[in-house]
Amino acid sequence: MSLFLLGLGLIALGGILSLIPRVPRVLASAVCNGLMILGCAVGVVPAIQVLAGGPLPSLNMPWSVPAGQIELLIDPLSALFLLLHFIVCGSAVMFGIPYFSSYEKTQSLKPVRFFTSILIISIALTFTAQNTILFLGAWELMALSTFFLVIFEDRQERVRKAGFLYLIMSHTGTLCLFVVFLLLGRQAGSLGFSQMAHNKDLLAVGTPIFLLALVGFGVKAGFMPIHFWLQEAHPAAPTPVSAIMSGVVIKCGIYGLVRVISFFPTLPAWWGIVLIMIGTTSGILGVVWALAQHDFKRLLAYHSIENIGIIVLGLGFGCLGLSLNNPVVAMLGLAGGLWHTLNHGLFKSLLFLGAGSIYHATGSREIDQMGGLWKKMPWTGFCFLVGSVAICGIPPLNGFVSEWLIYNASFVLGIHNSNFCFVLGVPVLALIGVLAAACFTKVFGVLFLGNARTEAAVEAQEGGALMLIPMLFLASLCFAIGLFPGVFLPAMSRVITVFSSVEAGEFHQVAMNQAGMLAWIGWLSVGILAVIGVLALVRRLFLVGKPVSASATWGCGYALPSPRMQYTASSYAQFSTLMFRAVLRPLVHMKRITSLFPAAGSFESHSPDAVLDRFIPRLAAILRRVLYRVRDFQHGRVQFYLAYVLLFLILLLVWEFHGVSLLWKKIFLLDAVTKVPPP
Amino acid sequence: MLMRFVSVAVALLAAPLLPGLINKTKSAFAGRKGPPVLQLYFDLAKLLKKGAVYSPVTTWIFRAGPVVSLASYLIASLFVPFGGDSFLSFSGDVIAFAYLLGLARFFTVLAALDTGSSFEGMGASREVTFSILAEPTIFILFIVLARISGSLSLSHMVTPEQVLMNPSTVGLLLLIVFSLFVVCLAENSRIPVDDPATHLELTMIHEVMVLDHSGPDLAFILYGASLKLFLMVSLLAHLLFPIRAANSAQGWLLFGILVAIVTISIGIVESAMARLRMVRIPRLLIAACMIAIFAMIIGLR
Amino acid sequence: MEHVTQLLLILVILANLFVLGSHPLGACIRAVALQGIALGLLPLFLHAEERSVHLVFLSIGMIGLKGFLLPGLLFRAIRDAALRKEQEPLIGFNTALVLGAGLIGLGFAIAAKLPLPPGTAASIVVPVALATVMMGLLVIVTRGKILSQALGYIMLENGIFTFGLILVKGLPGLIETGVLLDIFAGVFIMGTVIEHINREFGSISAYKLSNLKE
Amino acid sequence: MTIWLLILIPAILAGLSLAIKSNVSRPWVLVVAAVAHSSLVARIWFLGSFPSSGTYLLLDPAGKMVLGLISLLFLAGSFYAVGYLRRRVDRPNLTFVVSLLFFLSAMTVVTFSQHFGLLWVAIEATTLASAPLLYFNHNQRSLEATWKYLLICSVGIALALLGTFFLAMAETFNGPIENALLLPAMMARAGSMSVPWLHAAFIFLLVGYGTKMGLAPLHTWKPDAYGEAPGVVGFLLSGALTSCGFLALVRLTQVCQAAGQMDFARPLLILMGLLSMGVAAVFILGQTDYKRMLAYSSVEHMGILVLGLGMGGLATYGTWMHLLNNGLAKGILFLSAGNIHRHYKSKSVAQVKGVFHRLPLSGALFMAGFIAITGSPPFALFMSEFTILRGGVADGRWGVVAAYLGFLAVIFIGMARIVLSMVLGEPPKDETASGPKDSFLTTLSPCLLAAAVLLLGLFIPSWLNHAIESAAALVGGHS
Repeated sequence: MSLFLLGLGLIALGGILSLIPRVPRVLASAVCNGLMILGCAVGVVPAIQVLAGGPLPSLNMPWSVPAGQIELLIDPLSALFLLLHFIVCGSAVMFGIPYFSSYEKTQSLKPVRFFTSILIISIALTFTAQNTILFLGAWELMALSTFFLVIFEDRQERVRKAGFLYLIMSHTGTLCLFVVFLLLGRQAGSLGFSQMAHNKDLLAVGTPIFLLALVGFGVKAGFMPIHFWLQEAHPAAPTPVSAIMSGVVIKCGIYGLVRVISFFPTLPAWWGIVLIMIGTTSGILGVVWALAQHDFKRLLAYHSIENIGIIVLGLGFGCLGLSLNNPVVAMLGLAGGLWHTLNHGLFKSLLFLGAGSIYHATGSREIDQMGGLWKKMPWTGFCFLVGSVAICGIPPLNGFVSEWLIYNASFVLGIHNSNFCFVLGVPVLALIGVLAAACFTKVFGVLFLGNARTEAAVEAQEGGALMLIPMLFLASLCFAIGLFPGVFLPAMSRVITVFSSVEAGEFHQVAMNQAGMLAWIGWLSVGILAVIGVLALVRRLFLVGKPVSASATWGCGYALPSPRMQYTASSYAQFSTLMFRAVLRPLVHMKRITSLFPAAGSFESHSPDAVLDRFIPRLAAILRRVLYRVRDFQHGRVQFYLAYVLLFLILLLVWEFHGVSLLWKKIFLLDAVTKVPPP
Repeated sequence: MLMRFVSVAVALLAAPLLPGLINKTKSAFAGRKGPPVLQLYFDLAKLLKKGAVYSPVTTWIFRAGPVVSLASYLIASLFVPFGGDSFLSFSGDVIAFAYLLGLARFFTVLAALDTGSSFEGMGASREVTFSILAEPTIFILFIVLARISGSLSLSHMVTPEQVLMNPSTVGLLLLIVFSLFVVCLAENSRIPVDDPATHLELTMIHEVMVLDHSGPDLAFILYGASLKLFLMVSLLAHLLFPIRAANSAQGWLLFGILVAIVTISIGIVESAMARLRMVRIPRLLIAACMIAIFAMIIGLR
Repeated sequence: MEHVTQLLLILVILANLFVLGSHPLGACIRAVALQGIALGLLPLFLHAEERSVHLVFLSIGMIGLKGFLLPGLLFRAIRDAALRKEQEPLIGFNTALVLGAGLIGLGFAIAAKLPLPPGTAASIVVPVALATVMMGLLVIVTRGKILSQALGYIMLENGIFTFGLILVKGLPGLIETGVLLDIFAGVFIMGTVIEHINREFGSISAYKLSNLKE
Repeated sequence: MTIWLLILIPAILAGLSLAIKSNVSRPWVLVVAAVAHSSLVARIWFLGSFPSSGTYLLLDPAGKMVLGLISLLFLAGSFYAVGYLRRRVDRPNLTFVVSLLFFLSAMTVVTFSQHFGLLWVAIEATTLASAPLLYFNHNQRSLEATWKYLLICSVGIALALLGTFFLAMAETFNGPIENALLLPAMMARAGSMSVPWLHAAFIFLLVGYGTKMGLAPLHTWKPDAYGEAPGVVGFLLSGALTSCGFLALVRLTQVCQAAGQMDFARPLLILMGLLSMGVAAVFILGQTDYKRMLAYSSVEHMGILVLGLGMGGLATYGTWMHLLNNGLAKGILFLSAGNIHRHYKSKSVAQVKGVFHRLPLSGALFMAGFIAITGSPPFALFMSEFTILRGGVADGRWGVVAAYLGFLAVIFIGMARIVLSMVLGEPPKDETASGPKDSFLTTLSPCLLAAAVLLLGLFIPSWLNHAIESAAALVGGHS
């Protein structure tokens, strides 16, 4: 525990030092960021120790607030998330050093450093807190510090809107969590997590807890259809922050959901099915919307929704496995879902950092304005390629490992059960995977390949070592997990034992069996790399001594192609999005060519978010009309105000003296209800 | 163990025969003599001897495309049973098989985009669009097969011997074979989805993506394509007569005959049908997908 | 004595109804002055059995204040503002009368549920007090002139005082402080404000005072 | 002795300030009074004593809480008032200073009074003392606000008087008694009080003091008064004066509890609390004037207070915490809003943009105040609102819990929209046309208040917890 606290202390010190006025820029940046990176490096050690099977560090101190207790514990589940957290945050902070320096002339970086350190600390506390008050405090602090980071460029309308959306959605979600934890606490008789775990009384109010947890944590995680802050806030934030948000912050939602589910000693089967449904919706719709985007950060944000869908799908299978008492499925689903959480955190933050690198170099986020960046930024290109392959779940990278587990969970369920839902995972994952591949070939192809489409893309260059080191670090982790998955499986099986409904011995056995299988996946990935290497060598040998010449790309006879004639992101995806136009409902602005000697034509398409841009405005319009009516009650005339006093007085008198009170009590459910007895 | 190596080696060597066989069939229907069955071997040999031409627009990715895709097909062939058991087999290898094909597609598409040519971009766009429909279909078929065979290993799944004991599932198998056949046509760029023979870039999918490749790169691509066709035809062949044979002479004989049947059927379809309009192709694939779902519903019952 | 009490209380109610139903401001002020005098006489009859000096002083003070001083001030105010009639009531006088009658009924209905301590002289004190309070409020609510509202406020106070009279014995001092302070608040502070309003807005119509709203 | 000092010091200093001719130096009298008052109060707090002066004036745990709060807020407000009045030396501030001091005096009496009649007189006095404060700006709008405040509060206080009479009636029902209307005596013989009269008294006092506290639907004066008054006045009204109203309701609840009539009182308090929160929610949503928004926020928090008072048990404990926290947090908001108003010369949300960039400190404070007042951690209001919620859940009042959270969510959304659109964005170009920037005196108090709210959210000292617990215990609360 002391290492963990030391890490947090270093990070906090970095944040506090950042507030000192009038420090030379370079010094402030080096000291504050250095301390934060060091803190992350120190903090990751206990997480690794726990995952490797070490003793669980804990801290328990009295805290003089009502029902509060400073109770921290790094159990394997916490450790998994902490591992991801410190890796991603450390990388993002390092990346941020050169990234933010370009803003230094126009605005102060003090708030960024301060709130980054608060964010890192609050997330770490969220993952380790074992007391409701501490958890909720850390949770909300995380939301607030993220908010302050999102509004970094608050002079832009778009950023303000995103910040507002994020803040209100996050807070509303938190209010749901209040009830979740209070219900848990009411049944368990304590607000400490340790008393909630394994508690049989919880099942009596399981349904409201589960549903409210879905909403409360789902908002943060970005479940469809309550995802709609996500694709606004992630692009609006500065890129290192987006990396943390996509890599870790939305994972807090997953962590919370898993934590709450882990308290229950038995799980109803419908929970798993609901999770599978949510996973399916978020996964497919997330990637479909991603496909239609041409702002690469927005696109990545939609991909986060997709991957959250995959994670939830895995968790859904896991829960189903637990409730059907099928340890194989439970193991596969839970391990797959949680592992995908880790994997997604790694490759998505890698992709965001890559995107930030491009934004830093070109000042634009339009995919269609790029092209040919590989030649200018080969290292960024390589890292982005690794991230792209990984996010599509293609071997030999880490995305494949976790998706493989989830596929297997669905397959195994499908072999033994006849429920349609149970096998849903397989085609859904296939569809998501192939759509993601379509999307990332588009992104990578249009960004890095072909010819540069604009001047900015021509002049792009790498952002320096501090940007590349974190990206290469994350990329190497993606490779490491992809190539040696068997090494990580024991850690995953430890994570799963956190669930109250899991019996450790049985699961360990299953996990060991799966480890054998995963070793094959590892060998497969190694094999792919080896065969590629051999074939590359063979190709090289064939070309030895042969003429290798350069000639322009074959233009099918057209002699004067320009970079603008290349396929753009929009045209590349047009054919595929056409298939989903029923849900996407893209807005197309087009000047058709009608005459023989045409004027300049144009084409533009946007796919507005179904919830944010279509549903919410309608709801808001209705609300505004109603409110307008109600607000007439405060119309300025004092006589009316006094009339309210008179009427209210009469109402109360009549209530009291003519027996209406009982009726009112019934209507407003004012009466206390005693504790629900255990079944 | 040795037999398994031999088995894979035989398959790898035999793969380029298939396009020749298809072409022979088509020529027979057209009343022509047609190119020799071994034509692809000659082509490959010639291409490997040549140098290469690269566009200055292209990068490393363009060169990596053929290598990576061929590598994936090679690895994928380890999971497929030919005359007997597959080289490798573990529970869940079926997912790896499908994703290896995905890896190949990913890099082929990137290599096409690397040229900066709008035609190749168009081909790439079509390729991924059709795969959006084909890929879930394959996985749905895998579910049914997993359910019938009770296994998650490809070599057991495509030889569900249980079917032979239970005549009522024969119809189910037919649905699967039909659906997989359509997907096979689409994945391997055959008529009616794509026409490998045409030279109108606007109508092509796979061929247009490799327009700029030359020399050994093109050889890798052509060989890879034939290998992919061979792998899928092998799966179909096993499904036609699902019996698990050891790596024996009878096994290989049976396998050879079945592969020939499937290959010739492809040739017949190519001869009998015209290429579909581009906008109609999704409909064909959706039909295959619906059949697969139908099979799944029956299979899950 | 019971009869006199009843009579005085009925006078109070009638004064209320008169104010609700008529528009010349002068007449209304006179009605309220009459009401004040009636109230001032009440303690003498309500606690007829003990004629203490305290009660007499209270009575004289009340009559002086409510019957003469306050009406006098109000008369001066309407003279200064050159007002004669309530011209802009929120609801018509007939409706106001009907509502007033309803409030009397309500007062009685509520009072019926409130037991009177044994030995209380006049049984209708409580309903009359409640009705007067509510009718005073009704006047404030329905009238457009700030002066009429001040008048309504005095009626409200009268209602409270009516009830307070029951307690005069039990709680010496409280009634006096309360009512006097309230009168001070209600009339003198409000009077100052009215003067300001008159200066600022050039009128003492309450309708002018509705700029602050949503 | 202490009691009389506390009451008389402000009054005497008010007299002294008449002698000071300078508009610049006169406001420092406020600081002197505040420091003297608060040091006396601090002495009471730390000695743990409960001074008394006769039976009418006596400090009990509830009064001690409110007294501490009032004194603290007045101290914070006095420094700000000096800074504020320095900017407005053009206006004579004699009435303002004198009224403010009498206001303090009257509020002090409220906290000590153990007699319902005296309580009523003191609360009436607070109304009278605060009316001139609202009229400080001497324009049509402030006049209108003052008029509405006076009229509505006077009617309310008149009803409270009638309620007090009813209470006396309930007590003396069985014949004349000694010490009528004296709280301890009344509680001792509460069992023999006349129940119908007690109920009637409760209703009238609830309406009367509820008006003073600003509970819906009796809150209608609040947005106008807070909207037009100077920031510091709004702050003292919303933090201190409303606490006095709350204390009056606490006294009433004490009696009801002693008489065993909580079953009757509870639903009324709860409904009134929820109604206030609901009305605040509706009017905050789509509000265009940020000072009025603060007024509705005050309505909301008064609602939370009576809600918690009504629920009893844990919720009441949370309520007492909330009383303190709300007062402090309101200070941050009102005082920084006052600075913003001075600088931008507009109360319209549409006119105020980019406060973060123009007035970084006030902007940060306003934002912090918003986060605090909406009950987000790490600020103390989270602890108190959460404790109230915990009480509701513990008792299984699901309807109340749902409504409470729903209103909190709507209010958060409404306030977030307004606050964010103010603090963020591009500030108006012409900086010269704007008013004064932040100064030391005008930001010191809100900064300290913010620090206090933050610290209380992280750590509640045991002596404070003890004080809260004993105050809550008076009305059936426990932690």
